[in-house]
Amino acid sequence: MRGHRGHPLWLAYGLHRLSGLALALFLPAHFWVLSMALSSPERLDGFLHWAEAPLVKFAEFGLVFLLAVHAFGGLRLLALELLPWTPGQKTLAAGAVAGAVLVCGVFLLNAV
Amino acid sequence: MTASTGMLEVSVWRGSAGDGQFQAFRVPVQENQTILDVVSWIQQNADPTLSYRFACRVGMCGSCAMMVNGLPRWTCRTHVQKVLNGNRLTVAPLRNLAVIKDLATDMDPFFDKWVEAEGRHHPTATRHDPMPPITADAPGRAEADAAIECINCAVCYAGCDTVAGNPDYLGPAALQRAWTLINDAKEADKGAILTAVAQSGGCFNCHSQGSCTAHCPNELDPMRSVAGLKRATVLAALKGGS
Amino acid sequence: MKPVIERHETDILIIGSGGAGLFAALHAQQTAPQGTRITIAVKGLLGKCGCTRMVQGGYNVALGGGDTVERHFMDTIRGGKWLPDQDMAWKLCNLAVERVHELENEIGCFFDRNPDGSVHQKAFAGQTADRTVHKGDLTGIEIISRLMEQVLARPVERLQEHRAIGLIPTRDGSALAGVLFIDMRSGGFRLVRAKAVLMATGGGPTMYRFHTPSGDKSMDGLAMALRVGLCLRDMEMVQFHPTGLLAGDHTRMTGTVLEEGLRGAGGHLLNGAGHRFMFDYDAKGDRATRDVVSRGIYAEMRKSNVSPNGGVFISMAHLGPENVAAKFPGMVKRCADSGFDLAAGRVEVVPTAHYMMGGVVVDVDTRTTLEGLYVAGEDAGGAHGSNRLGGNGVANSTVYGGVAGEVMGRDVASMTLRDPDEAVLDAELARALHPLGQKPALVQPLRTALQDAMWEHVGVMRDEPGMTRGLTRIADIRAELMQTGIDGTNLAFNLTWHDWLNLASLCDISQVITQAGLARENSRGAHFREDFPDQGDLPSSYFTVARRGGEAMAVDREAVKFSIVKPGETILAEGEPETLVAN
Amino acid sequence: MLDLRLYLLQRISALVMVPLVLTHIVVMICAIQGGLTAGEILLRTQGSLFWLTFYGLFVLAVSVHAAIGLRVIVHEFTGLRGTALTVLGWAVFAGLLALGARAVWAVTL
Ligand SMILES: Cc1cc2nc3c(=O)[nH]c(=O)nc-3n(C[C@H](O)[C@H](O)[C@H](O)COP(=O)(O)OP(=O)(O)OC[C@H]3O[C@@H](n4cnc5c(N)ncnc54)[C@H](O)[C@@H]3O)c2cc1C
Ligand code: HEM
Ligand code: SF4
Ligand code: F3S
Ligand code: FES
Repeated sequence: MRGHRGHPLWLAYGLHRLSGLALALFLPAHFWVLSMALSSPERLDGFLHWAEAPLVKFAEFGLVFLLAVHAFGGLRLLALELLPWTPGQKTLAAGAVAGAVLVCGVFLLNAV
Repeated sequence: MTASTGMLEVSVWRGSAGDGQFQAFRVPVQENQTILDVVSWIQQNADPTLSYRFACRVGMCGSCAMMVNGLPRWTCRTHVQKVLNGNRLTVAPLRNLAVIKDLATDMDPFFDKWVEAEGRHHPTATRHDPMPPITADAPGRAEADAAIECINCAVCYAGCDTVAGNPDYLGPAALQRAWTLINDAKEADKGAILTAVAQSGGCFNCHSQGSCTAHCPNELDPMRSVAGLKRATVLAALKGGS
Repeated sequence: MKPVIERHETDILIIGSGGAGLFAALHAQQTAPQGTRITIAVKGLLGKCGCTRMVQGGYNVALGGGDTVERHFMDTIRGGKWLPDQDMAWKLCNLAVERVHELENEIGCFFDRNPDGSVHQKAFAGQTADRTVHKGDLTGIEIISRLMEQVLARPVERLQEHRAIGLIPTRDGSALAGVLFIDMRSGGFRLVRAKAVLMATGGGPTMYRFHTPSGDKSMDGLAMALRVGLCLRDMEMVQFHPTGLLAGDHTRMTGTVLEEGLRGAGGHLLNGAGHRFMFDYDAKGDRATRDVVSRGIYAEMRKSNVSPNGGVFISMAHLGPENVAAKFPGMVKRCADSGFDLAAGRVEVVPTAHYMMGGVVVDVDTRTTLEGLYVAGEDAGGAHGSNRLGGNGVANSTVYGGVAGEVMGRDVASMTLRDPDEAVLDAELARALHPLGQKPALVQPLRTALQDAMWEHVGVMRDEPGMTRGLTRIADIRAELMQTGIDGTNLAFNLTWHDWLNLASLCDISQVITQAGLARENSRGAHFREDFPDQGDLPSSYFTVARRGGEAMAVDREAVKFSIVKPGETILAEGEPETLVAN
Repeated sequence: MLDLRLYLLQRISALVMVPLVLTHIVVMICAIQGGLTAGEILLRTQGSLFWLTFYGLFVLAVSVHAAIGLRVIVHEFTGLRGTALTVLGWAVFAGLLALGARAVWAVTL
């Protein structure tokens, strides 16, 4: 029974939730890696070199993508909730996606 | 001109609270046939034990909503041709409400939440006072008018995944009613309403999924109303200094 | 084996949650002593069934600007062709003023306003002032939703999906002891004893092939009243609305109202050949009153000048489809949902049974001759006489529902719970269980047969041979119903059982309507006898009173008391204009 | 299961993060030009009060924000409520804060 979800606003919500969840799950890992700078900088370097590997690169891109998607989606929500409401919700949703894609695009171009 | 041009394959959910399954029926196609007509045909001709609910049959009472091909809809005003999937139809009880039997659900929680949201007028005047002069362009009037066509059919309530996940959530319809009152110049106790909708099951739980607005058969916009409540409650709290 | 009857007690019991039932609950709460238990039992969900919710046009009330209670009263009496109970009509018009203020100020309704902020009023046919207060064309939704939420928020006990099946008197028959219900959700029986009971089940002439009222209405109240020995008046007076949607006999949409405003705005009625036939019957053409237009359409139908489904067309397109869509958005959308283009095309219409003027004989305080039983709303007869003005229906149910609440609230202090006559209880139980002992068969064909019989013989136009044949057909249908069983394996939410019970009530009342129709040998308002086409002598006007004695039913005539104004006279001040409505 | 307080905290933390996230993304886009090394990172961040405040605030905001976010998701998916839910929220907050603080400590000191 997916039916009632098949519209842009729900998809925007779903994306926001998934990206938020994924970010929250990734965050401890990210922190852990960074704190290696303290205990063993070499290992951190080792990790960062793996960043050259295509798989890790993909993951990295994914993270920035998630962050961008979530941030723009969040901005969309905040605008909707806090500013006096205009009916152009779908435009906002589309704008948020466009913004996220833009950022990711730039990141991707730089990364490769 | 009741020419039937074939048969519909209709899958109807049967059972009572908790357990049940779909049962297949074949229903003759008719011109001008609504989903309610299909369900009624089954009960009147094929299986007299089928249970469902309706009253007005013209979209005014909000008793007849069901899940039709997976979407929450008023069935008395949904033309079969509009939703037909090939020649198949699936009809199930409204989502997010407990089933009494077959297609009839227990709507009490929906109305209990209406009450919990303080969804009723708190008077400023009595029957012995004149009716207040209020013009159409008075502040808030348009906003207050917007929800008046709500027939409390719970279609929005059935479409909302937040309701599904969070049984305490008051839901779009009750909150929309509260928002109407907040904008009503005649309302005496806006404070009580704001308090009611700011409680733990209140407006802050809404994730702006927008399914309420997408499915409301009267083209109302509960999502916008809930957003309005979020602003109003935050503002009131900031002013109240809490 | 006798099924278990759950026994339940309360102080004030209200049956029905339309305008009458809900107002009664609120007012009873305001006047009853502290701690009085109030219970509402209703066939559907509270506030979501019945016809008050379906009110479109609005609510009649004289709010000044030249209009007066006197003028509203005179319109009501003239519209009812001098048959109304004048004291009831007066109280209706007078109290409507306070009631509409209560709706707006205390209940929280918001009625449409003029540009200057004052309440907007319009005129239905038959009114001499702009009097009808409304909320767009969804007035009933606003009134009932607001009333419903007020009642839900108060400590009023709810028995939803409880169908009343019998009024149970005391052993000596002088007072009401309680009401027997089926708890529709479980299929079990429940006897609710109460000191005071309001019956507000709202009539509803759904025994006609085409009808407007909601599906839960099937004359249960009047049938129960008849069985307990109460008198029903004006039962021949069934109002037909001229423009019900005609979409085929397989859809529940058929019979539902297309707003009167469509004709008012200049819509044309066309017969099968596309001819504007109404001018053949009346100088006012399409804008003539409800009864005249209904008869015009019916006459065309008899001549077979009909549309594909056997009615006539309403056409709005000449007014400009965009204009029509802007002015009647609700109607246009409703038609579009069922596949018709009201704005640019033609829509098939047919006269449709709309309102029951007749009902239980009550006094102006809603009391009946049975102590402890009160009746208000469409179930009560008298206020409208032979014809109800558009806008007086919801005024009547809210005014008298409120009155009933107040009166019960006061009376209940000196009343006690009474013991039911167990014999009547057993009889009512047996009546409801009767179909379970018969061989199951389809109920719907019998309902259709009754609707056809009533439409053909006791409908828009009547005569003696027709009605006599009608009586025979009704009796045959009832006999067949008694042989028709239903599958009683599971009585929970068993709609077919309730279809059977609905039809039983409809058969009873159809017979009353027909006998009352035979008893009135003239034509007044909604009642048109082809064999007695004139209205008869006004000063010796009579109303019909039906009563059941044993198995037989008798209809008598009783003289109308002109307690306030005599035919040909007026209570308007001298020099008051005939009408205030600009034409 | 959001009341006014949690709702506000989540929104405020989100607003705080907006400039932080954007800056962070821009910095990362620049930084990955030509590969990333620990040395590079540390060169930029170590001993910088600015980056200490920047990432310190970021960690605080994200801990609050994500803890509330997870709390909502867990409630809606598992129906967990009451004390258990509160404990979970605080645990997530404390865990993230601790891990985050260690990371900030590591790169800025
Ligand atoms: C389509 C339509 C449009 C109308 N438009 C107007 C208008 O514009 N202006 C106007 O003045 N009037 C209008 N009327 C008439 C008006 O709606 C009614 O006269 C009035 O609302 C009746 O109110 P009531 O409370 O008596 O009955 P209802 O509102 O019909 O309520 C009856 C209640 O009794 C319950 N009930 C029935 N049987 C049982 C039982 N056996 N046991 C328990 N409960 C039972 C029903 O479920 C319902 O809750 C319209 C009617 C219709 C059908
Ligand atoms: C600019 C940065 C961010 C903004 C504007 C933002 C905004 C928001 C908003 C408004 C919500 C509420 C959503 C709702 O109630 O439906 C939310 C939820 C959430 N956020 Fe963020 N956020 C940001 C960064 C982050 C980060 C970095 C994380 C990583 C941990 C995160 C994790 C979450 C989670 C887990 C949720 C819950 C999701 C849900 O309830 O659907 N957010 N965010
Ligand atoms: S808002 Fe719309 S969908 Fe929700 S109850 Fe009201 S009419 Fe139904
Ligand atoms: S679908 Fe539910 S989440 Fe909010 S916007 Fe509507 S109430
Ligand atoms: S039956 Fe009343 S809304 Fe469908």
